[in-house]
Amino acid sequence: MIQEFLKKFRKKSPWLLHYNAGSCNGCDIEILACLAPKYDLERLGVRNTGNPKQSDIFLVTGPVTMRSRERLVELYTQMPEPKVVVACGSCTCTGGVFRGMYNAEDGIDRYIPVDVYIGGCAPHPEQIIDGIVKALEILETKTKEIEQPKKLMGKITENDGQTDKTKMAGSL
Amino acid sequence: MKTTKELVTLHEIRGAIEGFYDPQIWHFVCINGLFENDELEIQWCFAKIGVKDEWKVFYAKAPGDALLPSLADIMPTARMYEGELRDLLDANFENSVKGMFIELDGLEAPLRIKR
Amino acid sequence: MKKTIHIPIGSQHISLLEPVRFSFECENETIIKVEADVGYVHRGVELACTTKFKFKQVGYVVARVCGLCAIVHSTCYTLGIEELMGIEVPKRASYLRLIANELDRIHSHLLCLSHTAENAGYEALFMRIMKDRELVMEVQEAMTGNRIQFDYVSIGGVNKDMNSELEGVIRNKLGLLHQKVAEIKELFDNNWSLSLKYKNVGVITKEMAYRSSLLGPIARASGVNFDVRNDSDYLPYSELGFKSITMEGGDIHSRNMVRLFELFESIRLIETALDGMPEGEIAAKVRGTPEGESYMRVEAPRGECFYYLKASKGQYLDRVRIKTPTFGSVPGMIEALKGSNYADVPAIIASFDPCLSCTAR
Amino acid sequence: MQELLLILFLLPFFAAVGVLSVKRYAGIITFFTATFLMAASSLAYLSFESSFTLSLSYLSVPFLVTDLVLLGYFATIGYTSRNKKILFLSIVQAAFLFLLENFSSREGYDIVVDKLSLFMFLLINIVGSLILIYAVRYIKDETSDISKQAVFLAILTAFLGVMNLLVSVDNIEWLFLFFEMTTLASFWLIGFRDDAESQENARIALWMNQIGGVALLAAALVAKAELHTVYISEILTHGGETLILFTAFFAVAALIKGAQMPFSPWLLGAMAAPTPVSAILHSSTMVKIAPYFILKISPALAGTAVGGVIALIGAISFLVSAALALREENFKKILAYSTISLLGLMILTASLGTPLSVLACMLLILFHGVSKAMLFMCAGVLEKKYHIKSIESVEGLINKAPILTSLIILGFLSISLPPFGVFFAKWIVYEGGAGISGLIVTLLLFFIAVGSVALTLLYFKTVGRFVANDDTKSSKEDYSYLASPLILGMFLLGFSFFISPAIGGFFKENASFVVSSVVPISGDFWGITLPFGRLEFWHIVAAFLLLGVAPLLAAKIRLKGIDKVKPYSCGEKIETSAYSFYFDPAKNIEKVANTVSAALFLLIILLGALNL
Amino acid sequence: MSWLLTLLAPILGGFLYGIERKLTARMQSRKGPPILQPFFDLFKLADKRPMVVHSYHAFMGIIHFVAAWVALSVLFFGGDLLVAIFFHLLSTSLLIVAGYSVKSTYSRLGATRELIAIAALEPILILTAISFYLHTGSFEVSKILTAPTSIFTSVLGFLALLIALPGLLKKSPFDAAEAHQEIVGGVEIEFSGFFYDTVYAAKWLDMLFVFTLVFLFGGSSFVVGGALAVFAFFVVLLADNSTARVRYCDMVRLLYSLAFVLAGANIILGVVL
Amino acid sequence: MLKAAFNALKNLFSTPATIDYPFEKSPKNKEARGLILFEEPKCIWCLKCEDVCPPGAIRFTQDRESFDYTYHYNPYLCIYCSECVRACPDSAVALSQCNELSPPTDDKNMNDNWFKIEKEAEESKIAVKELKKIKKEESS
Ligand code: SF4
Ligand code: SF4
Ligand code: SF4
Ligand code: SF4
Ligand code: SF4
Ligand code: SF4
Ligand code: SF4
Ligand code: SF4
Repeated sequence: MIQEFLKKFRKKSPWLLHYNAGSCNGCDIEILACLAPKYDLERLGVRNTGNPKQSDIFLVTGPVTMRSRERLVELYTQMPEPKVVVACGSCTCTGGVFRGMYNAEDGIDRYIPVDVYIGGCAPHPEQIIDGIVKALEILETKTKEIEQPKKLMGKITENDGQTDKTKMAGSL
Repeated sequence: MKTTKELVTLHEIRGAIEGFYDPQIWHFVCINGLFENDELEIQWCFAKIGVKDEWKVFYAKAPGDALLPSLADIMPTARMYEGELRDLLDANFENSVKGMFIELDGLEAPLRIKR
Repeated sequence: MKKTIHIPIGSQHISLLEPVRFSFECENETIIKVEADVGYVHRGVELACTTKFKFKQVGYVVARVCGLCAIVHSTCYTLGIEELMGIEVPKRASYLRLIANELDRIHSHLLCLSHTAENAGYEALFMRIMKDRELVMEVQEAMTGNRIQFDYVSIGGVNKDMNSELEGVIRNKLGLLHQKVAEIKELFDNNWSLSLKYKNVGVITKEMAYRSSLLGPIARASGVNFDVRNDSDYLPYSELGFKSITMEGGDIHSRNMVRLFELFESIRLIETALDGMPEGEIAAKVRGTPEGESYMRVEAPRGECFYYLKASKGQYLDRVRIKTPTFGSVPGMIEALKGSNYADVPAIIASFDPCLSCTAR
Repeated sequence: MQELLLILFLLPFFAAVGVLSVKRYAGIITFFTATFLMAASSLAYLSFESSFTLSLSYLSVPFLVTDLVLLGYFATIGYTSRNKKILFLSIVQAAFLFLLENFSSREGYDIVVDKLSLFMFLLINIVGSLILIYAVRYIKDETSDISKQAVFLAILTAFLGVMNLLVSVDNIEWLFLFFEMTTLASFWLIGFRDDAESQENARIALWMNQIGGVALLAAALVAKAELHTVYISEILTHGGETLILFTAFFAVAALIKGAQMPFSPWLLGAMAAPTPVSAILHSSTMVKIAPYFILKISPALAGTAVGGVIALIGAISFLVSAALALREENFKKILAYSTISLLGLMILTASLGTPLSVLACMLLILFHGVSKAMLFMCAGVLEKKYHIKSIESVEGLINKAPILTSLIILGFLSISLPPFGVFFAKWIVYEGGAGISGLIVTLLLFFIAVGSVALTLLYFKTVGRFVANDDTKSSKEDYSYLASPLILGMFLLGFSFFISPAIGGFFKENASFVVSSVVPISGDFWGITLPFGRLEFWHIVAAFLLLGVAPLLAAKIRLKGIDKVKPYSCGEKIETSAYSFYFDPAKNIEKVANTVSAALFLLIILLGALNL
Repeated sequence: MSWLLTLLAPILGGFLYGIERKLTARMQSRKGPPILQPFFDLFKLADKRPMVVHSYHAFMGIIHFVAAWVALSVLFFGGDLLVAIFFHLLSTSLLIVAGYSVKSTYSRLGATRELIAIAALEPILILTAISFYLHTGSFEVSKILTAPTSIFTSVLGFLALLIALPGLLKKSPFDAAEAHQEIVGGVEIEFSGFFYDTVYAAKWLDMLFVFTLVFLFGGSSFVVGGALAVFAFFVVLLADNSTARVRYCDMVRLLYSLAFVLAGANIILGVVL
Repeated sequence: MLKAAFNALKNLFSTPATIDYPFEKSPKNKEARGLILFEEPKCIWCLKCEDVCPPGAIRFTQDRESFDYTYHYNPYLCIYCSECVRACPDSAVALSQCNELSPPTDDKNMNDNWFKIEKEAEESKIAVKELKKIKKEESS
């Protein structure tokens, strides 16, 4: 009973987590534009929280570069269910123009299950809003079962040596 | 467009650029690298500030595994390009480490690949 | 043995739109050590441009190096190729390219300003600038068919022509924008809380700017008069009487001011270009294949964008080397962050207007 | 009653001799002495009917001899360590003593045990004895030399006797002797570890306290010269000319013992001593001489300029030491600063001299003593069991030692927030202070308001380090040390629950005695009523549940069936670390505060001489 | 009445928060979320899969909420103002303890900043309480509410509170403790689902608490009190929409040099006059 | 600062700039570069569009018996650069671009299917070539 009651509100208060997994940041700008006065996503209850633990919609852009893989999966697993993943932009859906490049991985659905794909190279803010509205419908049907990321396709080493490779820029 | 290209050897390069480079007059654009015929060509590109299209390019040729001098002490930004070329072209600059762009388990020296 | 606080920012962080990772060692909140990792967005564009795509396609691919100044990349690449192929671009096309480039600068600068405001905790100003930015986005959409990623430039010319109706729209909206930018400038100038956040924060001195080969608005805010639009004739800037803008402060405030004044300059450039728009073709015929080497520079919103092209008469190029503005300013950014307060970090980072997607390619 | 007092006065000394002669049973003897003392003091309080007085004039000469021996000893120390200050001050004191003998005096009661003494007995003997018991265990880990252990325990035990006598004597010459004996104890114990640093610190403590001795002698001199009496109660009831100068000197002695700025270095240096010493001497008992002295003279101080200046000195110390502590990372140093700070508050409240502020002062004396003793004992456990001295290293301790950590947290909460005694003291001061109009009181209120938050900042910053949970698996906690701190912790919790009847009964009674009028406060089980405000019982219960019970519960409860996740780290799989903040208030604030306070010290004497 | 107000406090607070979000949006010329949005958020969060960093942290969040409620109820039941302020302090310190207890830099930075904010704000609150006493003769809310309005005699005190309000409500320019762009919400960051609910709702209660304090300036005249509260509400919103976030050190400096001095002057005036 | 506050007040009492998008449609942009439309009857199967498309969003598979081409288009791969439209010979004009933007989809197999089509496009053409060669040899 209470469950049913609470379920109704999922749709009304979707909080966003945005992650750029290697996009050209065109899509990211359009997401910003969606939050801005003209499209004002907040009227749908959307808040850009920047915190996976308090988010419902995982809005990803970019084709997933080799270095973004772990971060993508890590953020995904830190989000509590029910959650939906929205792939925003052509390169996020399928790799777009980066399809087949050696350091890009042809779309985020290689790593995590995607619920909504938004096409367009730089999708129009209206397309993004449409995608989020569609995601909300899917959100309502989700359960609280833990959703696992897909099997990792690329090799991920335990310690990806983040420390030493960044030193070079840092020690400048 | 005035592009002056000057061939230097690996030993001369430091002296040549030290003598030439005045950051107030020349803008250090970047270090460029090519891999052709199993040989590395490294270009240090400069453009004059306030003058239309005047370029100065020092270039040196070296075997693929040569140790290349680092000029990061003269031009701090060179460090970035050296790191980048180390990753993409496997150009072995002094003091540069791998991993700036490409994961250690990723593709080695992609720019040496010929289509 | 007092210990430091280790603060990570990124790769995912609300104040960053793009994945980049900084890691700060702080005493209280004063930064004593900075490390940066800029390689998250590396996709391998340079290789793909010589192996996967033919030279005619590359223009669209390099545009996806970055969404913010996509047009700059395609312009720079196209100019390089045209030099290699010896194509004479019609004057009208040059003018149209200039307009597109300047529109792009306007939207990019506005975005940077709004982002700097948001990262300084001034949400209302962010909203306000984003609202006004929609004006230029609409112009871009009307002119090129897309809000971002114009795909407007093609080898030999441009893809879409301009008509009088469109011209009216542009003049109208830019006139409105001019007025709004003037208001915004006043806000940046006179707000007490913003001056606390911006003045004398993240300072880059003139010497530092020269030494670190800084470029674009950052260098100009430190008093270095370096602007590719001055130093090259890639587009008819000198015909339109372009004047570059410099400031002396070197802090966040000066950078914002440089950007704001450049907005006025860009609006003026576009209006003059519209006034003196030559008639004629918008594209030249393209024949043959490129050969040789070219060094080409274009002033992107963030500074100099450089392309080196090498070709030997094939459908595929031999080498495409992209040097992007942000890549060159990372060392300067690290210098500016050192010794500053962590509370200022997001604003400092935003004031550099970093674009990691082109940095890593 | 007499028998009980006899126990309180003499047992510690006999026990000390016993400990020294039968070193093997030192621990057991100390333990039993401690239990006896606790029982005796409680019984003494309960069986109190009227003031107990005793004249022991025949002891005057032996006491004088002891005085001289003591001063001779100090002088030798000064001579051998080439410390001119110590030497000089010893000579000055001796000179004053001789001067003192030149004046005749009337006969009277040398020992007067009144309500205030009994109140202090409770603190000294209960808290002190618990520390003694703790010390028995502690000293075994400190040194393996049995005779050194015995000496340590003997000094501590004897010290309790000295303290008991000190709060009972009415003869100021004798008071001087006991005052100097506490100084001696301090000197010995700070130097106990025998390294260069502790020796140096011990000497600093010595000469600073000697200045206090000089001031006390000066007070005696004034009294004897003008009023021909050495009995404090007589001096205070006398009124008239010399009284103010006497109180001025007396207060200076108190302020120095209470380590008020600029004399705070001696207490900070005292942290070189073994922890039980810090607990017993430098937080809970010995330094309480300061507010005790001021309380004694507070009726005379109320409304005088001297009283105002003393309060100001207290206020400056309260604020500045709390602020200075923010830059420290050494746990004991933090505690020391906070002690100085709260002593400042006690002196402030005592010297205001209004009924409510005196009550607040007594609340502070008791609860601060209990809380600080507990905290210091915990610091000792940290040092000995976990080898932790800095608050930077305590991360994850809450897993390894939940009880210990809870006690430490409780300790800090109990000196800042409701429903604990210190909070009530502050509340009463605010409400009481607001009731008195007067610019100086208003100024003091500002100091209190800012100083309290500085302390809160300090405490929560420190607590923050202790709750830091790094999710390490815990092993069984070692309880061997924890008996005494646990008892004190229980006491704190228990007492806070019954605080309102306690304030309405126990504290009101004692404070009324001190100010010799009825304190306008009433407290019963349903709340505390002040003239301008009221605290309901349910507030106390709520605070008790929220602060006393819930955090402990939280430390124990494990939510079942809920997934655990790692903290957010920007999507990276990196270890981050965040240590504490350190605020270095403007560099010269310490200097300025020291100078200002020193000037105020001189002002006290000056005003005293001018009789204002 | 007191019971009713106390029981309804979270609902009232939620409404207040909803209105505030709507007005903020409108001030930024956006349409903004519906007024009931805070409740939607609340229910949505309750429906998430629960997860915690560790139990202690989650539990402290809940206690923080309870403490905030208790602080509010002390006010509503006409209790002692100082006691209410101390309960407010208590509830915040519980959150701070929670913030420190997780091994997360942002959370700990947030906790520290929150502490510093308290250090700047608490004295002002206490001085405000004292000024209430000076002008009404009691610390008890029930008595203050029957005394004549004190706004005219303690304008300076009201101004001081007004300056401190953004800090209490974590609004620009004094929102360093929560700074989304810097520390992603600070102490709130590690809470999720139902446990975040408690922290989220505690914010509403805080808001109600603060505006009730403002209301007290009206004394027996509820109209004046209400008007003052509405005025303060708007001032805070306008400040939020026209300033950037200042550094925490600047915040402390500003609060001490402006609000504290004003509050102090108010009291000195009260004593002298 | 006061100006900003004043502006905020002004905004409060003027209509917001927001367009209530999914509930009320905004005017269509004529110029928008939207979905690529394909008119099969007009196509002369020159495959120029496939060749020129940067990401490969247009793919033709060939039937291994009838050798007929089938057109495949993936709007979630397309970057809307309209190169294909420009490449389509003037004699055919089988491709055009409309201003309808692609709608979101929740087809979980979209990407996987496209991988299959890509593979099939390559393999079928090679297979057809082989078949044709064999046929040629047979006929000659
Ligand atoms: S879909 Fe296009 S615009 Fe979006 S990130 Fe990818 S390349 Fe950039
Ligand atoms: S639409 Fe695509 S290219 Fe444009 S900004 Fe968005 S992601 Fe980038
Ligand atoms: S800094 Fe500017 S370009 Fe970079 S992500 Fe932010 S808004 Fe985009
Ligand atoms: S700097 Fe590079 S990535 Fe950034 S907007 Fe310009 S071209 Fe694009
Ligand atoms: S709008 Fe406010 S709450 Fe949201 S991210 Fe920005 S600063 Fe944080
Ligand atoms: S500038 Fe301010 S925030 Fe930074 S260290 Fe100094 S006091 Fe702290
Ligand atoms: S518009 Fe561009 S990407 Fe899309 S199908 Fe045509 S050529 Fe390919
Ligand atoms: S270019 Fe035109 S005619 Fe040729 S295959 Fe493509 S759609 Fe058909």
